[in-house]
Amino acid sequence: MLAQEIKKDIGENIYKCYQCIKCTSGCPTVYAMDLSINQIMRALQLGKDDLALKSKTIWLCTSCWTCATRCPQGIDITSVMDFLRMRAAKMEIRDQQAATIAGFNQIFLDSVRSHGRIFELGMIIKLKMMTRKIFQDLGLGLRMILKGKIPFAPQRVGHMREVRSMFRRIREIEGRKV
Amino acid sequence: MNQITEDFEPQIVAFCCRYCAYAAADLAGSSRIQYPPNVKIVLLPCSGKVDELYLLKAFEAEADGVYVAGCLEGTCHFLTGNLRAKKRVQYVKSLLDEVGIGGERLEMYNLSSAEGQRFAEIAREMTERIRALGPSPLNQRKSKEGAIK
Amino acid sequence: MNFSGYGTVRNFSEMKGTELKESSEKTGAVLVVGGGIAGMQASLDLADSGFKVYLAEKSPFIGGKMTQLDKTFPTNDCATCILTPRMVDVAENKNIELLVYSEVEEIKGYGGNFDVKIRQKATYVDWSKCTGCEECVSKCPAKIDDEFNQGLGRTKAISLPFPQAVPKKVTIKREFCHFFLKGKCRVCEKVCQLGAIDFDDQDQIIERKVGAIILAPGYEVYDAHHSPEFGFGRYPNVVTSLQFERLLSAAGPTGGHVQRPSDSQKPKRIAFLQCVGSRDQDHGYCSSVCCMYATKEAILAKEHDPDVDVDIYIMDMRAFGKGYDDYYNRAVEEYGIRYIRCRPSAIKEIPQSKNLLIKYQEGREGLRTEEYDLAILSVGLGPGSSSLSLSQKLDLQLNEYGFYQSDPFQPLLSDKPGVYVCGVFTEPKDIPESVIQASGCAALAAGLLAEARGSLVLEKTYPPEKDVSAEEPRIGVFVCHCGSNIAGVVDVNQVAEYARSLPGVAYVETDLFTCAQDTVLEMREKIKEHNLNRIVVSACTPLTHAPLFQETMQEAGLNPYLFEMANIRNQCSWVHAREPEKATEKAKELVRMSVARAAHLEPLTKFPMPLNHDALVVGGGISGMTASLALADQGFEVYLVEREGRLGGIANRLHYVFENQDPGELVTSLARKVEEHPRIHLYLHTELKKFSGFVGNFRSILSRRTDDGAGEEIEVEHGAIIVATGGQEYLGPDYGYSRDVRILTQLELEEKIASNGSVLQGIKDVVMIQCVGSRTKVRPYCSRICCGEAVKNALRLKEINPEARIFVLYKDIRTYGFMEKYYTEAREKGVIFVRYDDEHLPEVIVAGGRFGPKSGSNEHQRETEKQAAPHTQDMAFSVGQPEPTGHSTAATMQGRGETSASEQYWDSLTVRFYEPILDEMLELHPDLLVLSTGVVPSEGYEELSRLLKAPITQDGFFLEAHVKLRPVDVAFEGIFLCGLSHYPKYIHESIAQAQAAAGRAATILSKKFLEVGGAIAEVDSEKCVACLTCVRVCPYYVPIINVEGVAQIDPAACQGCGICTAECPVRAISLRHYLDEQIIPKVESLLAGVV
Amino acid sequence: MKVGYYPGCTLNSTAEEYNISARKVCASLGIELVEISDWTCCGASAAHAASHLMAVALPLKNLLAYQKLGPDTLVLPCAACYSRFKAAAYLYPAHEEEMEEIFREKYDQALEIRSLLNFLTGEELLRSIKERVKEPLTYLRVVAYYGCLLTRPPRITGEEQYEYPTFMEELIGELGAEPLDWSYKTECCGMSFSLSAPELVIKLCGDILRNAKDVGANVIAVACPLCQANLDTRQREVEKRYQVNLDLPILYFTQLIGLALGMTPAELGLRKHLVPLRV
Ligand SMILES: Cc1cc2nc3c(=O)[nH]c(=O)nc-3n(C[C@H](O)[C@H](O)[C@H](O)COP(=O)(O)OP(=O)(O)OC[C@H]3O[C@@H](n4cnc5c(N)ncnc54)[C@H](O)[C@@H]3O)c2cc1C
Ligand SMILES: Cc1cc2nc3c(=O)[nH]c(=O)nc-3n(C[C@H](O)[C@H](O)[C@H](O)COP(=O)(O)OP(=O)(O)OC[C@H]3O[C@@H](n4cnc5c(N)ncnc54)[C@H](O)[C@@H]3O)c2cc1C
Ligand code: SF4
Ligand code: SF4
Ligand code: SF4
Ligand code: SF4
Ligand code: SF4
Ligand code: SF4
Ligand code: SF4
Ligand code: SF4
Repeated sequence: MLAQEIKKDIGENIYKCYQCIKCTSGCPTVYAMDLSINQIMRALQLGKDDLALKSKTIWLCTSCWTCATRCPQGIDITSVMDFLRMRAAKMEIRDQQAATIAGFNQIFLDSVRSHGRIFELGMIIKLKMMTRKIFQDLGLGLRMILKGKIPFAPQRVGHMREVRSMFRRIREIEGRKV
Repeated sequence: MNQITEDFEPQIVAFCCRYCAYAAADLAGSSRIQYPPNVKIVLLPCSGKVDELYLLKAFEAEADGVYVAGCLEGTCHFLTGNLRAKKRVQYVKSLLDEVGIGGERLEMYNLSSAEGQRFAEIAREMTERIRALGPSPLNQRKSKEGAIK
Repeated sequence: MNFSGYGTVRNFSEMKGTELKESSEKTGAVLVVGGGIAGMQASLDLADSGFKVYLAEKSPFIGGKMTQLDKTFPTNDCATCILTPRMVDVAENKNIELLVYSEVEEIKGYGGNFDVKIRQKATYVDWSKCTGCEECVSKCPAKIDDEFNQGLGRTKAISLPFPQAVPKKVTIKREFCHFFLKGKCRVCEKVCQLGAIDFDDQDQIIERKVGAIILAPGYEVYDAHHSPEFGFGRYPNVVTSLQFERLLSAAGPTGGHVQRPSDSQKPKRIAFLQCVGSRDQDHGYCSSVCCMYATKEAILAKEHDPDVDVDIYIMDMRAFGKGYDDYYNRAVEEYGIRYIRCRPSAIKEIPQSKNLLIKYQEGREGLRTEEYDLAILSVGLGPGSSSLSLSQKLDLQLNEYGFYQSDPFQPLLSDKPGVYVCGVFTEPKDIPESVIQASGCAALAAGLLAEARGSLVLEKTYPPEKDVSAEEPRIGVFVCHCGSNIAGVVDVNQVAEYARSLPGVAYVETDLFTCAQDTVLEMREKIKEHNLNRIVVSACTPLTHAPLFQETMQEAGLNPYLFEMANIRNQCSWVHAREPEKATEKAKELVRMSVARAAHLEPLTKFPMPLNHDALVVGGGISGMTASLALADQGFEVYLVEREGRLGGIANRLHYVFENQDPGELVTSLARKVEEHPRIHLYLHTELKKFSGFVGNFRSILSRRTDDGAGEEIEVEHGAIIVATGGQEYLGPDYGYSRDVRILTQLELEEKIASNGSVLQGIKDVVMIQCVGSRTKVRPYCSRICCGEAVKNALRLKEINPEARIFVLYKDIRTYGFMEKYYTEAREKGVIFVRYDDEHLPEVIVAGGRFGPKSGSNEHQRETEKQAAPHTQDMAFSVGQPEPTGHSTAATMQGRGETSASEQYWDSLTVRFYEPILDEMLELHPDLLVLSTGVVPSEGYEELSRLLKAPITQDGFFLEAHVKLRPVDVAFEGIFLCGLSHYPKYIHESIAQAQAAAGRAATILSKKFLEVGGAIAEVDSEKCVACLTCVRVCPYYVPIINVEGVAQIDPAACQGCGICTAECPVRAISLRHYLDEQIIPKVESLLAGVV
Repeated sequence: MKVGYYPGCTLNSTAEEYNISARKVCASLGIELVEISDWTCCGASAAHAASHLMAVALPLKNLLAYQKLGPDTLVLPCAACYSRFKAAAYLYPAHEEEMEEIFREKYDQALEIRSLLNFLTGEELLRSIKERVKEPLTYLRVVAYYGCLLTRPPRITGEEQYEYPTFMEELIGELGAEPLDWSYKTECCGMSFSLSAPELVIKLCGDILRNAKDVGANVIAVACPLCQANLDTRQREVEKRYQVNLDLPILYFTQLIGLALGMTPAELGLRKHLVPLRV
C-alpha cells in the first residue's frame, strides 16, 4: 500500500487526514484536476493506490505549498504529491495535459544532465515537439526572443564530468533501493 | 377633534417585570436613549403577576393606554409567567373591544434586559399609537380639556 | 432533629495524597480565584452554606466572558438577564468579600490553612466614594478602544466597563490617561463632585487566611491574528465570534443592529468559519462550544433579519449537550442555516465592496466560490492569560495546551490538597458545565472544611424593629440630584416641593448623591429624628440600589419592606433629556406613585423554619455514590437507595477510560467508602415508594425487597433529595443486532476486550457504526458518550492487533475537548472514519436479511432490547471469519466501483455503505460489527417523575430548573439531579455533577433554619374553593390541596412570582408586598393626580 | 560586506535584468557578491517531482562549492532556487549518508541561506537603502507579490510571517512608493507551468493581476523570475480572456530600488519587460 510507503519514505502519515477539505479549497489548480486533493488522501487511505497514481491531479500540482502550509493536521501534502509523481512517472500517462507536464519535467532534467544548467530555447522546442503544438506559443516566444530574454545558445558548466557522475551515483543508489 | 389629538398627551401605564423589562428600561437610561415621557412604569416581580383587575383598573382610572412588558418568550425568569400574562392581555383586549374602549389600547411586549433600545422603541410606538387613537373614552378629564380648547 | 450542619463534625474527606496537618484547626474561609460564572457560582454556594468567601477577580468587574455574550444556547436566554441578578447577589452577599482588580500574589500553606497575598491594583478612584455616576467619563478627553466591546467601540481612559457592571465603579486606565502620560488634564478630578478621584492611589497587598482555594480563572479566546489567511485585522468585515456577540447585543456598540464594520450596512450574506484556533496541529483539542455558539449566533442573525443568508463552514457539528441536537436541527430546518462541510483555506477581499470571497468544496462538487458581506471566525477557547503564572504559584502542572487537566475520576481536585479547579480553566466547556463544576468544587471545599463551617460567617444583627403597624404613614422622601445626572434635567427642588404636598409625607430632602456614604449614614439619623415609618428614595433604579437603602432602614430599626423607589434617573432624566419640563412633571408623577404605594406598604418578616438536615439519594451508580460521599463528608446523614443488589450501575460494565484508569476499581473503591461511611445508610434492593413534603422537610417511604421475598417499608425524613437513577444501554434491533454473534455493542466489545483481549488478535476487519439508537426520529438526542467510546475501543483493538483495519461510520465525530487528541491518535494508527448521513444509511446484510437502523418504532426501548440481550451470554465467539467466496475484502476495497451485489455472501456478514468523498458504495465483510448504541433513561423514570413532581424531557431525562444557571436543581425546590438521569455523560462529568448536586443540596441542609416568608404568596383558606387552578399554573409545583381541602402554599418553596395570584378565580391568593391594595393605588394615583 | 551569490539559470537567461539590477544595487550599497563561476542548476521546479535524491543533490552540489568559498551567508535572488536550497539544507541530515556517497564530502551545515529580498530588507541594509534614495518613487502605487516559495513552507523557510509577509512593503515604503494591501501576495502564479500548462497560468495570473488592479496598483513588485515571467508574459492573454485592461508592469524589487537610487531604466534592464513601465 502506498500509504505505508509514504510513511516510510517521507514520514508523512496520510491517515491523519480527517477530510476537512482545507487543502482542496485553497489549491490554485484544483479546478483543473480530476480528483481533489482530499480525494487523493481518501484514495490512499482506502488503499485505492491506482486511483491516485493515475490521476491528473498529481501532475497539475504546482508545488505551491499552500495545502501543506495550511493543513490543520500538518500533513506535507506537497511532498506527498511529489512522491506520487515519482511513482507515476514510471507509468503510462494518458491525459494530454498531465503528460505534457510530466514531459516537461523530464526535458528539464535532461537539460540539466547535458548542460549542467537549463537551456530554455532547447526546452521549448523539445516540449513543443513532444506535444505537437509548435505554433501555440510561437507569438510569445518570438516576442521574448526579440526582447533578448531567451538566449540562443545553452550555458554550459565547466566540469560536466562531476555533474554526470552525480547523476550516475544517484541512479545507482535509487536502483539499489527498488 | 384634530386639535385635541395634537395637544393630547396620553397617559400610559406600563407593567414591567423585574428581570427583563424593568432592567431594559434601566439600560435605555444608562444608554441615554430618548423616548417620550408619557409612559410610567409599575414594577412587578413577573409579568405573570399582572392581574386582569390591574389592567381594567388602569383604564377605569382614565389611563389612555396600558401595556405589559415581560421577558422574551421561553426565557421568563419564572418560566411561564409571560405566557400567562400574554393570555390575560389577550382576554382583556377582547373585553376592551366589547365595551368600546378598544383592545388596541392594551398591548403585551416581550424583550430582554439587554434591549434598552427596544424598550425605548416600545415606549415610542405605544405613545404614537395612543396619540393617534386620542383620549380614552373613559377619560373625562382629557376630553373635557379638549373640548374647552 | 439530628442537626449536623454546624459545629465540629468529624471530617471524612479523603484527599489525594493527604497532606493535611492533623492537629491544626481549619479555616472556615475559601479563596475563589476568578469571578466568571464559575467563580461566582462557587462563591455563592459556599457563602450560602456557612463559609466566608474571598473572591479575587483580575478585571474591575465580575461576570467573566459571559458579560460579553448576547444570548446563550440552547435556550437563547439573554446573558445579561440571567447574569445581572447573579452578579448583584454576589456583590450583596455579606459573606463574600469581593476583591476585584486583584490577582493572587502568593500562596503559602496547605489544605485547611493557606495564607494568601492578593495584589489589588490601583484604580485611581476611591471606590468608597464613587457612585458610578459617570460624570467624569463624559468629560474625560482620552478616547480609547473599548476592550469590553472587543475594539468595536470607543470608551475613555476613565470608564465603567459596561452599563450593568458590578461593582458599578469607574477605573482609570493609567496607560491611557493624559495626566499619567503627559502630566496634564485632571479633568475627572474637577468634575467629580464626590472627590473620588485619587491620582495617588497605590496597589494594595491584601492578606487573608483561607482553608481552601478554588481556581476558576477561565479562558481567553484565540487571537485570530495568528491565522492571517483569514485576514482578521486587515479586512474590516472579518470579525471574531466574540465581536459578533457584541454586534448582536442590544447593549453593544451598534445598539443591537447587526452591521458590518466597513460601511455599517446590514449584512445579507454571512459566513461562519469553525475551528479557528482549534482542532489543528497547534491546538490538538476541540473548544467544545463554538459549534453551538456559531449556531446560536446564526439563529440570532436570522432573527434580526430573516432575509440574511447564513453559511457555517464546519467539519463536525458537535451538538453533544442536552437539547443541543434539537437546536441544531431547528437551525437547519426552521431557520434555513446552511452547514457546509469544509474548512476554507483562506478568505479574500474584494477591494471595492469590501465583500469577502470564500472558496469551498462540498462532496463531489467542484470548487465553488461564495461571496459574503461578513465573515465570522469561530475562535477557540484558549488558556487564560494568567493561567500559567497562577498555576506556577501553586506548583501545578498545566497540560500541553495550557489548561489544567485533572484526573478524570477526581475531576475537580488539583494535585494540591485543598485546591479545587473548575470552569474553562480545566477544559473548554459551556456555561452549564462550568456552573456544575463550580458547585461541585464548593461541595468538596465544604467537605474539607466541614468542621469550620459557620466559624467565620457574619450574621449581621440589627436593632429591634419598630412596630409601625398602628401608626399613620410618616413617609420620608429623599430626592437625589445624582450629581447633574438628574438635576441637570429635572428640577429637583420642584419635585421635592411637590413631594411635601403629598399626603402622608412627613419629611423631604434633596441630596447631591443619596447613595453616597455619608448621606446614607445621615439617613439613619433622619429616620429617627423625624420618626419616619416609610421611605421613598427618588433616585435611580431599585435593581441595584434598593439593597443599600433597605439595609440603612434596618440599621435604623425600620422593616426593609417599608421602602419604595421612584426611578427618576434611568426612567426620566436620562431618557427625556431634551424635554426638561416634561421630565420634571414626570418625576413628580413617579414620586406621587411611589408615595401612594409606600403609604400602603406593610412590614414583612422572614421567619425561621426548622428543617431536617439529612439527604436522600436515589440510585447507587457512580453518581449516587459520589453525591452521597460528598454530602456525608460534609457531615450530613445520607440515605442511599439502590434498586439492584449491587452498587455501581452501568459502570460495572466499563473497564477502562482514555486515561487508562479502571472504572471497575473506581466503583469498588466508592462502594467500599459508601459501605464504611458511618453517615451513609445504604438500602440495596430498595425503591422509593412514596414521597411528600417540601424543601427542608420531606418524608419518603422506601420499599425494600427482603430475602424472604416479603419486603418491608422504611420511612425516612430528609431535607433534600438527589436523583441519580442513571441510564442504560440502548438495545434495539438496529443493524441486525441479536441476529449474528459477530454483531456487538460497544459495551459488549469492551467486556470482551477486558476479559480476554487475545481472542481478538485474529480480527482483521472491524466496522463500527455510530449513533445507533441516537439522533434518530424517535430519540433525536445525542448520547454523547458513544463517539468517545468507539474511539477508545478502536484504540484498544489497534493495540491488540495493529494490523486490524477499523472503519468507523459516523454522522459527526463528537470527541469534544481534550478527547480530540484520541480521535487524532486513532487516525494516526490507521483507523478510517467515514461519514454517513440520513440519506445514506449503512446497511448490514446477515443471514436473516438486510438491516438498517430501526428508528421508526415508537417505543422508548424495552420490548426489544431486553429480549435481545440474552444472546450475549451464550455467544460463542469465533476468531477468523471464513473468507467470503469470490472477492476478498481487500479486493473489494481496492479497485474502483467494485460494488457487486452480495446476496451470495449469505454466510458472511456484509456492511454496505456510501463513501461520500470518493462518491461510491463500499462493501466490507468484517469480522466484527460494533454498534455504538446510545444511552436511554433507566426503567421507571416516569413513575419516579410523577412521584417527585420532577419534570422530565421528551426523551425521558430529568429536567433541570434552568438549563444555564441551575443545571443540577429541579424546579421543585429541594430536589437535585445528577449523572445519566439528567443526560448521557462521561464518568468525569457524572462525578462533577454529583458533587455539584451535593453542593447545592448542602446550601439547604447546612442552614440552621430556612428563612421563609417575605414577598411570597399566601392563601386565604376562607376564600379558596379548591379549583386546582393554582396547582396547575405554578411553575414550581408549590401549591397543593391540603388535608383541609384548601390550597396551601409552602412558604419555603414559593418563589414569589405571583402567577397564581393573578390566576386564582376567587382571588384567594395574594402576593405579599405586591398586594392589590398596594399596586392599584399606585396606578390610580398616577392618573387621578391625588391619592 | 561580502556574501555568496547564486544567480541560478533563469537569471542568466530569461531574467537577466533581475541579475543586472541586483548586482547594480548591491554594488551601490557596498555589497560584494561572490559567485562561483560554474555553479550548476539547482533543479528547481522539476527535480523534486522526479527524485528525492536529485532534489537534495542538485542544490547541495552548489552548497558544497560555496562552503569552500568563504562568505558564510549565501543569498539567492530567485525564489524557486532559494526554496530548493533551503529544502536541501533542511533535508540534508536525513540524507547525509547518501549525499556523502554521491559527493564524497560532507556539508558542514553552517551556511546561512537567505533570499536576496530578505537580505536587503534586513534592518541595517534597509536603513542604508533609505539613506541613499535620490528619487523617491512617489508616482508608484505598488502591490508586493511574494509568490508561494519565498515564505512557504515555514518549516523550511523558517519564516514567521509566512501567510502575510510585509517586509517587501516596508522596502517599498522606504523607496517613497505607496505599498497597497491586497489579498494575493502569496497566491500561486502557476510557476513552471508557463510552458507546460499555459491555460492554468493564465487563470492564476488573471486572479492575481485583476486583484492588483482592483486595489489600485500601477506596479507589481516581485522577487522571483518565474513570477515575473508569468505575470508579465501572460498579461496580454489575461487581458484578452477577461476583457480587462491591466497594463501592470511587473518589476523586480531590485529594479525599484535601482530607480529610487537614481539609476536609469535602461541600466536596470527595464526594457526587457513586455509590459513597459510608463512614467
Ligand atoms: C463567542 C462565545 C460565545 C459563547 N456562547 C456561549 C453560550 O451561548 N452558551 C454557553 O453555555 N457558553 C457559551 N460560551 C462559553 C462561555 O463563555 C464559557 O463557558 C463560560 O464563560 C466559562 O466561564 P468561566 O467562569 O469558566 O470563565 P470566564 O468567563 O473566562 O471567567 C473567568 C474569570 O476569571 C478572571 N481571571 C482570570 N485569571 C485570573 C486571575 N489570575 N486572578 C483573578 N481572576 C482571574 C477573568 O477576568 C474572568 O472574569 C461562549 C464562548 C464564546 C467565546
Ligand atoms: C452504553 C454506555 C457506555 C458508556 N461508556 C462510557 C465511557 O466509555 N466512558 C465514560 O467515562 N463513561 C461512559 N458511560 C457513562 C458512565 O457509565 C456514567 O457516566 C457513569 O457510570 C455514571 O452513571 P450514573 O451513576 O449516573 O448512572 P448509573 O450507572 O446508571 O446508575 C444508576 C443507578 O441507579 C439505580 N436506579 C435506577 N432507578 C432507580 C430507582 N428508581 N430506585 C433506585 N435505584 C434506581 C440503578 O440500578 C443504578 O445502579 C457510558 C454509559 C453508557 C450507558
Ligand atoms: S487539509 Fe489536511 S486534513 Fe484537511 S483534507 Fe487536506 S490533507 Fe486532509
Ligand atoms: S502544493 Fe499542489 S496540491 Fe498543494 S495547493 Fe499547491 S498546487 Fe495544490
Ligand atoms: S464622577 Fe466621581 S462618583 Fe461619578 S463615576 Fe466618576 S468618580 Fe465615580
Ligand atoms: S485625568 Fe485621565 S482619566 Fe481623568 S479625565 Fe483626564 S485623561 Fe481622563
Ligand atoms: S468542532 Fe469543536 S473546535 Fe471546532 S467549532 Fe466545533 S466545538 Fe469548536
Ligand atoms: S455516536 Fe453517540 S456521541 Fe457520537 S454523535 Fe452519535 S449519538 Fe452523539
Ligand atoms: S386557584 Fe384559588 S380557589 Fe382555586 S384552589 Fe387555588 S386558591 Fe383555591
Ligand atoms: S407565587 Fe409563584 S412560585 Fe409562589 S406559589 Fe404562586 S405561582 Fe408558585
